[in-house]
This record gives sequence, structure tokens and C-alpha cells, in this order.
Amino acid sequence: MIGLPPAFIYLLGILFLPFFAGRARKAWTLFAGVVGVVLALGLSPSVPEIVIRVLPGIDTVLLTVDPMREVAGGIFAISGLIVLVYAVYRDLPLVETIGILASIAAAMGVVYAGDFITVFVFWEALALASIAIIWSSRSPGSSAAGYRYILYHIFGGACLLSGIVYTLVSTGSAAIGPVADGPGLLFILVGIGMNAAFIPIHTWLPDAYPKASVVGSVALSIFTTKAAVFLLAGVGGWGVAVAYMGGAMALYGAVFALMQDDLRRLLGYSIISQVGYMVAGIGVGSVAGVDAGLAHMVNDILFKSLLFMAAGAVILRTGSHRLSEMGGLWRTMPLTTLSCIIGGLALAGLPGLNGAVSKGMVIEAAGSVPYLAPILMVAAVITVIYVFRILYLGFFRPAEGTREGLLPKDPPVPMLLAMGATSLLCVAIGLFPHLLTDFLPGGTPAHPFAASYLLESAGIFAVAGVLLALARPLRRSWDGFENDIDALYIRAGRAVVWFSSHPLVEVTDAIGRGIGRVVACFQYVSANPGVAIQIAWRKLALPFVRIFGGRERSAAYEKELAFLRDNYPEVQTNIWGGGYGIIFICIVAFLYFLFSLT
Amino acid sequence: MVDVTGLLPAVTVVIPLLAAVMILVSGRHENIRDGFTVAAAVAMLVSVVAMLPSILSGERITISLIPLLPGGDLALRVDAFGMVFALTAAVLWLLNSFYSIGYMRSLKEHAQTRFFFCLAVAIAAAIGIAFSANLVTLLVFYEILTIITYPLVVHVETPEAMAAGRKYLAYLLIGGIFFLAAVILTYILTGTTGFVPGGFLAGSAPPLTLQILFVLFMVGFVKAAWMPLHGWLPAAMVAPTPVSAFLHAVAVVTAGVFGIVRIAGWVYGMDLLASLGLGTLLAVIASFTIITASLFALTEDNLKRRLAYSTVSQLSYILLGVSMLSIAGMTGAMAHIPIHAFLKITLFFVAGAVIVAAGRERISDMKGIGRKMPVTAVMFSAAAIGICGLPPLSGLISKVYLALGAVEGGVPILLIVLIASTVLNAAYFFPIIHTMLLGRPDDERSLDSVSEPPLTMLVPIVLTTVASVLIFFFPSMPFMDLVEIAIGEITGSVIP
Amino acid sequence: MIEHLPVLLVTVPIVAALLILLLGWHDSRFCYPLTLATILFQFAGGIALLIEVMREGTIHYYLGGWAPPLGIEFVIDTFNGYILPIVLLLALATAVYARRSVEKEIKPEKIVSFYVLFQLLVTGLVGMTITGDIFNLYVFLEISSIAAYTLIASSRKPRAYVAALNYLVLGSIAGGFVLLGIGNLYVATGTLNMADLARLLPASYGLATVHTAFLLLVIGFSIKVALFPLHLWLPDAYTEAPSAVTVLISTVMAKVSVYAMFRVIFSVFTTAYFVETVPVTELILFIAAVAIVAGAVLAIAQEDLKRMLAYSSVSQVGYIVFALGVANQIALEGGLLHILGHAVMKGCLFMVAGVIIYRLGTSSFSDLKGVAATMPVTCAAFALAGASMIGVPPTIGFASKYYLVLGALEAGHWVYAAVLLAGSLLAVGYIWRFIEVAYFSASSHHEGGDHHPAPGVREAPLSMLVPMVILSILCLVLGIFVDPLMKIVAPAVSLLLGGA
Amino acid sequence: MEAVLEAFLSHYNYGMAIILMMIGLYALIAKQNLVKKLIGLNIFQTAIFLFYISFADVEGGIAPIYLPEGMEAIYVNPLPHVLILTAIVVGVSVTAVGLSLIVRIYEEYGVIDEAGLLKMVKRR
Repeated sequence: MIGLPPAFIYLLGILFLPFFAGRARKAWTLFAGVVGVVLALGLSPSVPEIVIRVLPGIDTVLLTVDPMREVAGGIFAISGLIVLVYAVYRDLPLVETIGILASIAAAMGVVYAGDFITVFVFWEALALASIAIIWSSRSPGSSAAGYRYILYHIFGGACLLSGIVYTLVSTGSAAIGPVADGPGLLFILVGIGMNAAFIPIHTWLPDAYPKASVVGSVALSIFTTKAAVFLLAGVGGWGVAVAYMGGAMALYGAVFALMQDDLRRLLGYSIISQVGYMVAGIGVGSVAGVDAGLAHMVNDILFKSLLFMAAGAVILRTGSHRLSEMGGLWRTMPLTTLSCIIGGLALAGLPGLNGAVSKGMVIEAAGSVPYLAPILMVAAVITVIYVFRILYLGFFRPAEGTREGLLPKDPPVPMLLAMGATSLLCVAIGLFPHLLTDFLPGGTPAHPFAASYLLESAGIFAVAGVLLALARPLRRSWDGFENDIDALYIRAGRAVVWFSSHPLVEVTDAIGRGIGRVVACFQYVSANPGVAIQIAWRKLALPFVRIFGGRERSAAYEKELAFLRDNYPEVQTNIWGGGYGIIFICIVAFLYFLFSLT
Repeated sequence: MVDVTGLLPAVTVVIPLLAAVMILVSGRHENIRDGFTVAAAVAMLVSVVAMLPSILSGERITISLIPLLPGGDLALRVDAFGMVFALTAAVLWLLNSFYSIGYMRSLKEHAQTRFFFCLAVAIAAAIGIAFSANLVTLLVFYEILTIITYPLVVHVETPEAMAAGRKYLAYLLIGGIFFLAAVILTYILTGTTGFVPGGFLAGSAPPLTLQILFVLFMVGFVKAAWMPLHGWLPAAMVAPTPVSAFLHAVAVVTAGVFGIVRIAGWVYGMDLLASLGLGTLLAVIASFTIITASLFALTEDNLKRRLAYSTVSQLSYILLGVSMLSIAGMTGAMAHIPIHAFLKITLFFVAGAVIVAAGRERISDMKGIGRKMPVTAVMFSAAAIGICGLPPLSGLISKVYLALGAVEGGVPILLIVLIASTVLNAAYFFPIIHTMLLGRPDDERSLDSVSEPPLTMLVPIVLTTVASVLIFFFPSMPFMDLVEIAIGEITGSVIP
Repeated sequence: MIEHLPVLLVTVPIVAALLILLLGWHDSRFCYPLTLATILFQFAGGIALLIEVMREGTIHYYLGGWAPPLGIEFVIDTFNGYILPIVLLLALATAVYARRSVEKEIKPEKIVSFYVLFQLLVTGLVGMTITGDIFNLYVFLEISSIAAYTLIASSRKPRAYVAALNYLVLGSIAGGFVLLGIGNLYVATGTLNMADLARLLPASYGLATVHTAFLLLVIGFSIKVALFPLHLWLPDAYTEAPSAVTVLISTVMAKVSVYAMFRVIFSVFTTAYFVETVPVTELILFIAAVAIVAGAVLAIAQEDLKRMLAYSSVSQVGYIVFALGVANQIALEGGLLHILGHAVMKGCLFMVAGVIIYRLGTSSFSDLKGVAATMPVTCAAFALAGASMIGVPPTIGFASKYYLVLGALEAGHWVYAAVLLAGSLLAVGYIWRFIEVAYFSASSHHEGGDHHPAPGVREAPLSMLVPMVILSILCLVLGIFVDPLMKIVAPAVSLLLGGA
Repeated sequence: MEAVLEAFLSHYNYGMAIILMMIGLYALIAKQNLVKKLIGLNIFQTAIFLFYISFADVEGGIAPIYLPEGMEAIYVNPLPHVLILTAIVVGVSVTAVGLSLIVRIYEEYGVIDEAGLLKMVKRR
């Protein structure tokens, strides 16, 4: 197969995009997507590396292939194609199309990059592509959310770069690999963690994804976090801290997902939760753990994008994105409902669907780290509960939200096609896990239908069912709890802006005024230095005159001073009289020498 | 390093001077006059490029014009680092010439002859600075640059412009006097002022004297606009936009930072700077400037002023690179000179294009302007992204090297500065991008009269952006190669 | 002929002055060409002498064949060989310039006497420069002074009378001091020849008489050169005099007075005396520094171009005296360079002021708005000379400042070097006022080319323009080719420092 | 004290020269009338002349006139006398110029005192 970095396919696609419009543009994007998939699936480790030397001293590896990259590249290419198919239903704005293609390209670039510098370049490109997607939706709040998004990611990118630089200095090469302990590790963790939505730097995710357009949020949900997970796996060598971070994310995301009302915001938190599983798996560090993480990444891409697509379909047809405003959609949107059920149950980990395959692997691998597996299981329980809420509140409860006369129907064919394909994949992997596990770098097998695991799943579902049955509020819709830590960040940002627009500007203005005053004073004095000195001196002496001189004298004195001041520039020092003093000096000197003559 | 004598350096300096005379003479005939500007720009570029191969092969071209003062003849020497600046200036001047012609004609500005005359002399001075072989020559051209840009700054002649001009002059001339003092002191200490790769001051005086001398140099290069001596730069924004572009990218501020790098590499040498602890001083100044200037930029609504603060901040990247006293840091510093110049000139070109095509200067008035000026707005976005150090633009390259330098030089704290600065850069640039490309104008009809600027302006905008992209993909052609040679010159080593 | 050149330089113009008087009585049109021819001759002679001195060494010319100490001697060495062409160059430029300027500023009936006095003034100054006899110096000083008083008074403005009288009184006191000083020197040594004085004086360095003489001479010459606190006559005199006269006295006369001061201090008293016996260098430095700053500050505040330039002279004289205070080779080189530089640039600047008065009838800043649009060449000349005044490289002003600072730093006078640099900054303050008003003020705000000049306001006549432009270009050329110049200056300084 | 007085008395003509000089300078400075100022200047110059003549004096010397053959005498130093002749000429010229200036000032302003003159000058 040709050894061309797949990212270039999409970049070429972007390059020619402005020359197409309407259907031709759609066809072109689809073509690019298909070629990308073909190319990505065709790459094998035997393909020669592509190395160029752009910067002195740094090898830039644009293409290198190993099993891990094959898996990630394949899934990114496929899901990218799915997004493109999904997007066909309408004419997207040019910027958004570019954004989507660029996201795919950037994610592919990150995957196939053989060195940190290339990774970093595509990493930043991914952030830029995402912001293009977010902003081009033009929905209310998208501009502010996009702004915050880019700030977080630029911060993350800069941290990543700092971490990379540490590796460069310590190892002398830019090859991807573990980072030595020290500040570099922290930097790179923050850098990757920003994109992987580590707690507490995850807030951009639920903030921005709901603001994107229907198609946009699908694209967003796939690439940014998963590319980060991939890099996390690629770098490797993490300690248990990362594993626990995964656990925390899984739990935190799940809990917050439970509290949401906005469908896509809920799914956003769900991404955090699921990424938590992957991070946990990778953090464990064993071959099985990494395999589990990667497998879950693939599966999450599939079922999460499926859910986002379904959500998009619902939003498109109902115009509402709040669970509390939906309901009873299964009658009118059966196919959408079906996709959603498949996606939801996969997410919940129902054996027979793909989620169960990898979730089981993760929990199994997590067994080697104390307390991690239980945490993940608790998260799994909560996941089941919120999946139930999505399905029940959105689709199966009696329709109260939909207004009369508005009968949402299933979405356009391209959407259905995309959802159908994804569902198919979910089911296929769920039923035949080796479709996925055969490709894993460690070759770790999955056994979702083993008795122990079935038991475990049953237990999770049972607990969730019991909870649902006992706690009625869980079955009711509520106003979403939409606060998160980012309230703090926003406040901090505002504080910076306030600081620079008030104290900083005021202080500098004051300094400027002060200098101006000094200059003015200088000009004033230089207009007539003699009199200026007189005025200054008299002003200094004024208090003493007031105290020691009589009333009349001080009045006369002040009058004189006022006169001097009022007529200032005109009052010339008496030039002839000024000469007096000088001549006097001459005479004194003269006398001195003359008398020393004797 | 092989020194060869050649006439080309002098020719390069003389071409724009001749053009200046011809511009004055042909002032009444617009087309002929502007023809001279363009012809000189082309000729100068050719002349600079003609020297490139021999510089890249490791030669230095020297020419001693006349004996001037004790301590230095009026002598030119083209080395790799000078070439970096000269090439940048020559290329950008050509583009800026077209742009200026388009700008001045579109706005029907007054006193165009004076304007182009001053520009031509100023570029001659800038090239002179780039090619100076010693401090005295550098000083001579530096001061000429100061004086000759004054008429450009006050071009509009409003009271505000006059006040700004006074400020400009006050800062720069005071700086020039410090520079003069520093040059004389250097001469007294060492008996020479000629640049020596790796420095020549070591051991010539007690540390305190050398430290004071360095401060004198720093104040002397007030053109580098480090804080708190940056006040002249935002004030000078009253000038027509081509002038701002010229100040910020082609010549003036670049000359300032160029001077500081020259001093660091060719007068002090990195070892001496390190042993004097001056790296720390420089780092503090640079960090303070980078952060504070970005904060200023955050609140500025006038596009040109925001860009000015951005320049203040970006220039200190170069100081920061020098302060790291490591090879990578120095590489980043040198590379950032052309990289920043190409990016920033695009931004100013766009600011000017918006003034010409839409008559707007405030960012808040530019909502949705990208709909009518798509190319301009996209180019602005690209350049802004580049300044933030994001791919696929050249800004990333210097950022990588600066970060490398910070770690290599053992000052990881500077990474924090870089990170904060990157975030702040994004914080003040992305709102502009959003406003231009996606904003909704308050009054839809207000955009009706807006259209793309004339081609003489649009083409330079596109070209500088493309150049920035090309530098990202092919940094070694020729800038990184030159920088590599220059680094090899001052450290005696090669970049790993 | 060449061996009698020194005396011819003095006698020919005196004869010429008589001739001008006689012919001028007949027809005043004769005056100008005659004056020009004489000064041209003198200039050529000055150059010839300089070349001769550079080639052959010091020239001694015994007046009437009487050798000193009985007779009067003209001595031309590298120092006054350097000063003489400067004096005559400026005199020549002024002479060319004077014709049109005088037509406007002097009553027609006074024109003949103007040229006569002009000639006498130049003669007196040339005599001062080349004489080797100290009493002769005094006599020439008084000749030039009296000519100067009357020339100042020849203006149409009545205030010029007051200014002239003011100058007369202070100038006479200065002359009296110089005379007294010479008397004391004679008491101490019994000779008036400078070379003999230098030889005989060291024996009586301890005497109070010598100290007194030194003090009196320094004070006397300080008044003549308008060193800061003794400058009071200067602003009025420069401002009220006709422009041509201002050019002449501000450049030539001031410079010759400085020359005399240097000559007396270095060639009569020698460096050893005033650096070691009477350590006044610190005091002189201090006064010079004050002069630099105070003159510039006062100049900034002026509302009139000519007056501003007058105060600027006060400041610039400070630079030259500064060199005296530092008294080492480099600084003195700078000082001598500044004698030349300041003569050239201040001459140019005052010429510009004269041209502006010629065309506009005023030199008040408020009336000069946008004058650059109508008089581009004039204002360009001002800009160039002004840049030199500020010390922008590569002008002559920069070169001299460079040497001065270099010298000061070498002597360890850090603070004074800083003051010197600050002074040049203040120079920006006053030079820029004109530049701003002329180039960048509202009334020049017209579309390129189609401005509406006030009636009668146009570029200066050629005879005024040419010397002005030449001087302004000289500012630049001398600055660039300063190195050949130093081949003359350096031996002159060595001569001064090495004694007579 | 004795010695100082002795010294002063023996040089009393120098003392007188100084006193005259001071009188002249005082007049120059303090007198408002311009003519009186000029007179002060003249007194000042005269004092200098006196000084020169004094130091030219040789005790018992006679005027340096060419004496018949064979006669011997101590001459006073002739050179200062010659010099002072020149100086007197200068002084006269200066006085003449000064007086003519005062005449012109009087014609123009109608005053010859300093305070009045300042007022007049300012008014114009």
C-alpha cells in the first residue's frame, strides 16, 4: 500500500474544498473520507517511515505504523467517514466542513506521527479545527464557549509542548516515549489531560459540545478526547496516579451526567466518564490495561457517536435539546429510537453490545490496582441509571413535551444511514469481540460472555434497577445542574480582564500623567527660570512669613507672589540687574587677588 | 568563517538612499516617484539575495567605507545574523512598498513624497544596522533610523500625532544617548567596538562596570520596546498603517531587538552574560514585558493599538530567548526576528486594509467584516494564529526553540511565562478572529459599502501569510540555516 | 608673496576697507564685490597658510622685520592654522549671504559703512587669530569689538541700539579685564610675546601676580565668549542684530574669542599651570556643564527663532569650554572639532533664520507655521544643521560630541559626560520646536503640491540659499569625513598640550 | 598690621587704581543714567591706565627721552606708556561709539535712564 500519511488526504480535501459547492462539495468530502478509510486500513507496520528534517536537530516522523496506530487510525478514519455521511443531510457552512475534515486530519496526524513535534503540530491543529466547528454553529453561547474552549486548549497545548521539550532535552530525541520524572511529567500530563478532560480541567467539554451544531457535536465527540487517550497510551509509562485519575473521571462524569437535563451536555459528561475508563486502563500500565483502554476507546467512539447522532436527529426534528421537553418519540422516530437504544445499552454495558466487551476488559485490568475496580463498577451503575433516563425520558415516557401539531419524524436518510452503520458496528463487535481484540497491540482477548462477567453485568444492572425502582426522582426529569468548576475559572478569567482594564491601565495612566506633569513643570520653569525659582522660593517661605511677619506684611507678600504668578511668562528677570551679581563676583575675586599681590 | 571583501553591502545600503533622492526629485509625478520606490525595493532585494549564497557557504562579506571615529570605521560586514534581519527587511520592504502605495493612494494622503522619501532612507538605515560591523556604525544607522521615522510617525499632523511624535522622539533619542554612552564606554574599556563572535568584553572591566554597561545598552535599545520603556510604540500607532507595519515588522523594533541580540552574542558573549548574572535581569524584564503587554492588549479596543501591545509582548520573546543563555534559546531568539516580522506585518496590513476598505479602527466595529472581505479576514486569522504559536504557521518554530532553550538553559520557570503568554495571546486574538469572521454587525447595511481592498494591498497581505506558512514548512530556507550559521559563529558549535 | 602672506591677510583688508569707503561713497554698488573679493583673497590665503603649516611647520613672521621681544610677531602654527580657514570660510559664506539680507534689514544709507565695518570686523578677527603678541591680541580684540558694536546697531530695529550698548558695556569691561591681565603678565615677566611668556612664566608660577593675570584673562575672555553666567549681552545682541551680522558674530567672533581663550590658557600659561598650579579644571567643567544645561533650557523656552538660536549658542559654547575643563587630548580634539562644527551649523541655522526674516519679516514661532511647504530647501537645511546640533550621526555635531564624551570618560568625569549627553537631548527640545512648526503644523496640511503660499513667501534668493545649503551639507560631509579632519586637529591639540 | 599698612602705603598708587576701578564699576552697575554709566566705564578704563603707568615707574627714573651723548639716567620703562597710548585710543573709540548709541537711543525712545528704557522697550 502507498505510504502516505492519511492526514494529508484530508488536508488535500480541505485545500480543494473552496472550489466546490453544494452537492459537489458533499461528494468531494465523502470521497476524501472514503479514500482516507481505504488508506488507513491499508497501512501496515511494513510501510516505511516517512521522516523529514524540518528543524535543525529534530527528526520529524510524519508516518510510522504499529498495531496500536493501526487500530486507532482505522477507527478514526471510519468514524470520520460516518460523520461525513451523517453531515450530508444539509449544506454545511464551509468553515464547519473544513473544521470537520481538519479534525479528522489532525486526529489521524496525531495517530500516525512518530515524534512529539509532529504530534504537537496536529494536536494544536485539532484544537483549531474544533474551534472552527464550535464557532460555525453560531448558536447562542457558542462564541463564548468556543473562546473558553480555545483558551483551555491553547493552555493545554503549551503545557504539552513544555513537557515535550523536557523529553527532547533529556533524551535528545523527539521520539514518542515516557517522560522522565520532574516538571516535564507534570507538564505533559496537564497537556494530554486537558484534551482527555482530566478532572478538574474537563470543563471545556460539557461547556462547548452542546453549543456546536448537530453534526459538529458528533465530530467533536469523536476526536479530541480520543486522540488524547491514544497519545496517553502511546507515551505510556504512567503510574497509578493516572489510573486513579481515570477512576475519578469515570465517577465524576457519571454523577454529573446523571444531573443533566441538556441531552448533549449529558452525553458530554458521559464522554468524561467513559474516557475515565480508558485512562484507568492505560494508567494501570499492564499490556492488558492498555489494550483495554484502546478497546474501550474504539467502542466509545462508536456508541458515543451513535448517541450523539441520535441526539442530533432528535434536536433536528424537535428543536429541543432538553430531556424535560422531549418524550414519546419512539412512536414517531422509531429508527432513531432504535439507534439510541443500541447506543445507550452499549454504553451501559449490556453484554452482546460492544460496550460490554471493553468495559469488562477495563474492569478486569483494573483489578491490579486497589479500589479501582469497585470505583469503576459504581460508575457503571450510575451509567446504567442515566442511560435509562435518556431512553425513558426522551423516548418512552408519555409525550407531554411535544406540542400539538408537531409530529417529529425520523431524520433524513444520510443520518439514518450513518446511525445504522454505527449501530451495526456496535452490535457486530458486541457479538464477535475478536473483530476488535484481534487487532489490539497486546492481543488481549475479551470474553464478554464468560459467566463471571455476565454475573458482574447482571449485578450492575440489578443494582441500577433497584435504585431506579426505589428512588422515584431518578425517573423524573429535572432542571439540569449546569454548574461545574469552570465557574471558578471564568471568575479568574474575568479577574484578569478586570485587573488589566482597571488597575493596570489606571496605574500606567497615572504614571503617564506624572511624567507629563514633570515635563510641564520643566517647560514652565524653563520659560523663565529666574522668576520660577523666585516663585518657588517665595512659596516655600510663605508659611514663615505668615507666622513671623505681621498680617499686613504677609498680605503684601502674598500679593507679590500672586502677581509674579499671574504675569509669569511676561515677567522677565531684570537683565541689567542680573548682571549686577555677576559683576559683583568678578569684583570680589578681583579684590582678593589684588590684595594678595602684596 | 572566511571574510571576503565585497562591494555589495555598500551597494545595498546606497540603493534606497539613491531612491530617496530620486523620490524627492520626482515628487511631482506620482507614478514615477512610486516607480522609484518599487524599483529600489526590487533592486535592494536582488542585491541582498545575491549575497545569500556566499553567506550560506559560511563567508562574511566585509567592506570598510571610511574611517569615522576612534573605535570604529564606518564599516559593513554581512554575516549570517545580519543577513537574517536584512533579508527580512528587504522582502518586507518590497511588499510594504506596494502596500504603502495602495494605502496612500486609496486614502489620498497628503505629503506622499515626504512619506516615501522617509521610508526609503529608513530602510537604508535598517539595512545599515543589519550590516554594521561595529558599534559605531550601528549607532550611526540607529540614530538615522530614529530621526527619519519621526516624520512618518507624525504624518497625519494632528495634535494627537504631534504629541505621539514627541513621545516617540523623547524615548528613542534618550535611548540613543544611552546607546552612545555605552558605545563610548565599550571603546574606553576595550579599545575597539568591532563585533567579535562570542564577544570581546570578557575580562576588560570589573563585573559591576560590565553590568552597568549592559543596562546602558538595554536602555539604548529602547526600540526593542521592553517594558516599562515601551510607551512610544502604542503612541506611534497614530501613524498611517504602512508606517506601523514598517515600525513593527520591517525596521524599527526589529532593529532594537536585533541590537540586543548583537550585543549579547557579539559584544558580551553568552558565557560572560551568564557569569555576570545578566541572563536573570533580561529574563525578568522579558517576562514582565511579555505578560504585562499581553494584559494591556487584552483590554484595548483599537485594533492597531492592540497589535502594538502584541508587538511589545512578542519582541520580548526575543529577549527571553537571549536571557536563557542556551543555544536553543538563542536560536529561538534569532529565528523569532523574521518570524515575528512576517506575521506582524500581515496583521498590520490587514488593520490598514480594514481602514482603507471600511474605515474602521475599533475591533467592536468590525463585526462580520469577514463576509465582505473574506480574504483579508482569513489572512488576519491565520497570522493571529501564527502569533499564538499554532500550526501551520511559523510562530510555532520559534516557540519550540524558546521552550527548548528554557529547559536547556535550566530555567524551566520561563516555560510558565511562555505558557501564560500563549494563552494570553489567544485570549486577545481569538475574539478578533471571531468578530471578523463570525460576528453579526449591529446594522446589516453598514457593511454594504465594504469590499476587499485594492490589489496592491491585498496581494502583499496574502504573500506575507503564505510566506509565514512556507517558513513553517521549510524553515531552513533560508532563515534557520542562517541562524544555524550565526549560532555556530558565536558558540563555536553546531546545533545538535 | 607667500612669506608675506600673514601680514597681507591683515593689511590688505584694511586697505580694502578704506577703498570700500571711498568707492562706496561714489557708488554703493562697488562695496559688495570688493568685500567679496577681499574675503575671497583672505580665504585663499588662509588655506594656503594651513597647507604651508601642515607641510613646513610653524610660520613666524616678524612685523617690520623687528624680532621679538621688541617687535610684534605673527605666528601661524597648526592651531590657528586650523582656526583661520574656519573663520574665513564663515566670513566668506556670510559675505555672500549678506547682500540680500542687508538690503532688507539695513537702511540704504548705512550699507556702505556696513561693508566697511564688516571688513574691519573680519580683519580684527584674523589679526586676533594670527598674532603672536598678547597685547596685539588685545588691540585686535578691541578693533573687532568696536566693529561688532556698530554692526549690531546698524539694524533697522531700534532695540538694536540698546542691545549694542549692552554689549558695549560688558565688552569693554571684558576688554579692561584682559588689559589688566596682560599688564600683570608684563609685570611678572617683562615681555608680551606669547612664546617668551610661556618660556618665562614657569619661573614665577607661584606669584599672585600670575594668578591674578590668569583670573583676569579668563574672566575677560569668558565674557567675550559668553560663557554661561557671563552671557547676558548675547541673546539681545544676536537677536537684534541684522541677520548677516548675527551669522558673523555668532560663528566667527565667538569662535575667535574661544580661540583666544584657548591660546592664552594653553600657549601662555601652559597646561601644567592650569591643571596643576591653579587647579581650576573642576570649576571650569562645572561651569561648562551648567552652561550646557542652562543655555539649552533657556533656548527651549524662547518664542522667537533667532533668540532661541542665541541661547543655543550659550549652550554650545559650554561644550567647547567643557573640552577645556577636561583638558586631555581626546576631549580637546572634540573641542576643536566643535569649534568648527558649531561654526558651520550655527552659521547655517542663523542663515535660515535670516532667510525667514527676509521672506516673512518675522522669526516668531507663531508666524512660521508650515513654512516648510513654501521654503523646502531652507527648512531642509535647517533640519540637517539641526540634526547636527542635536548630534545625530553621522554629522559633525555627533563627531565632536563623541570625542568630548570619550575624553570626559577617559578622564573619569562620568557625571559630566552624562550632563553632556543630556545637553544634546535638550538640544532636541529646541531644534524640534522649529521642525514641528515648520513641517508638521496645521497650515501645511494641504494636498501634496497644491498649497496656497502666502503672497511673497517663496524660497530664498539664490545668493542666500547657496551659502546656507553649502554649510548644511558641510555639517554632513565633515561628519562623514571626520577622519581626514582629525589629521589637522590632532597635531593642533598636541601642540596645545605640549606648550607653545 | 604695621607691615600690611606699610605695604599698602608703599603701593598706594595701585590702591588708588583699585579704588578708581571700583568706583567705575559701581557707576556702571548702579547708575541709572546711561551717560553716567559710560562715565563709569571711562573711570574704569582710566584706572587701568593708572595701573600700567604705575608699574612702568622706576624709582628716580626719568622720561625715556633720548639724552645727549655722555649723559646717563635711569629711564622709566617706556613700553607700558606706549601700550597705554593704544589703550587710550581704544577707550576713546569705545566712548565715542557708546555715546553715539546713547544719542540714538534718546532719539528713539526719548529716555536715557535704564528703568525708563526698559519700560519703553517692553512697550514697543
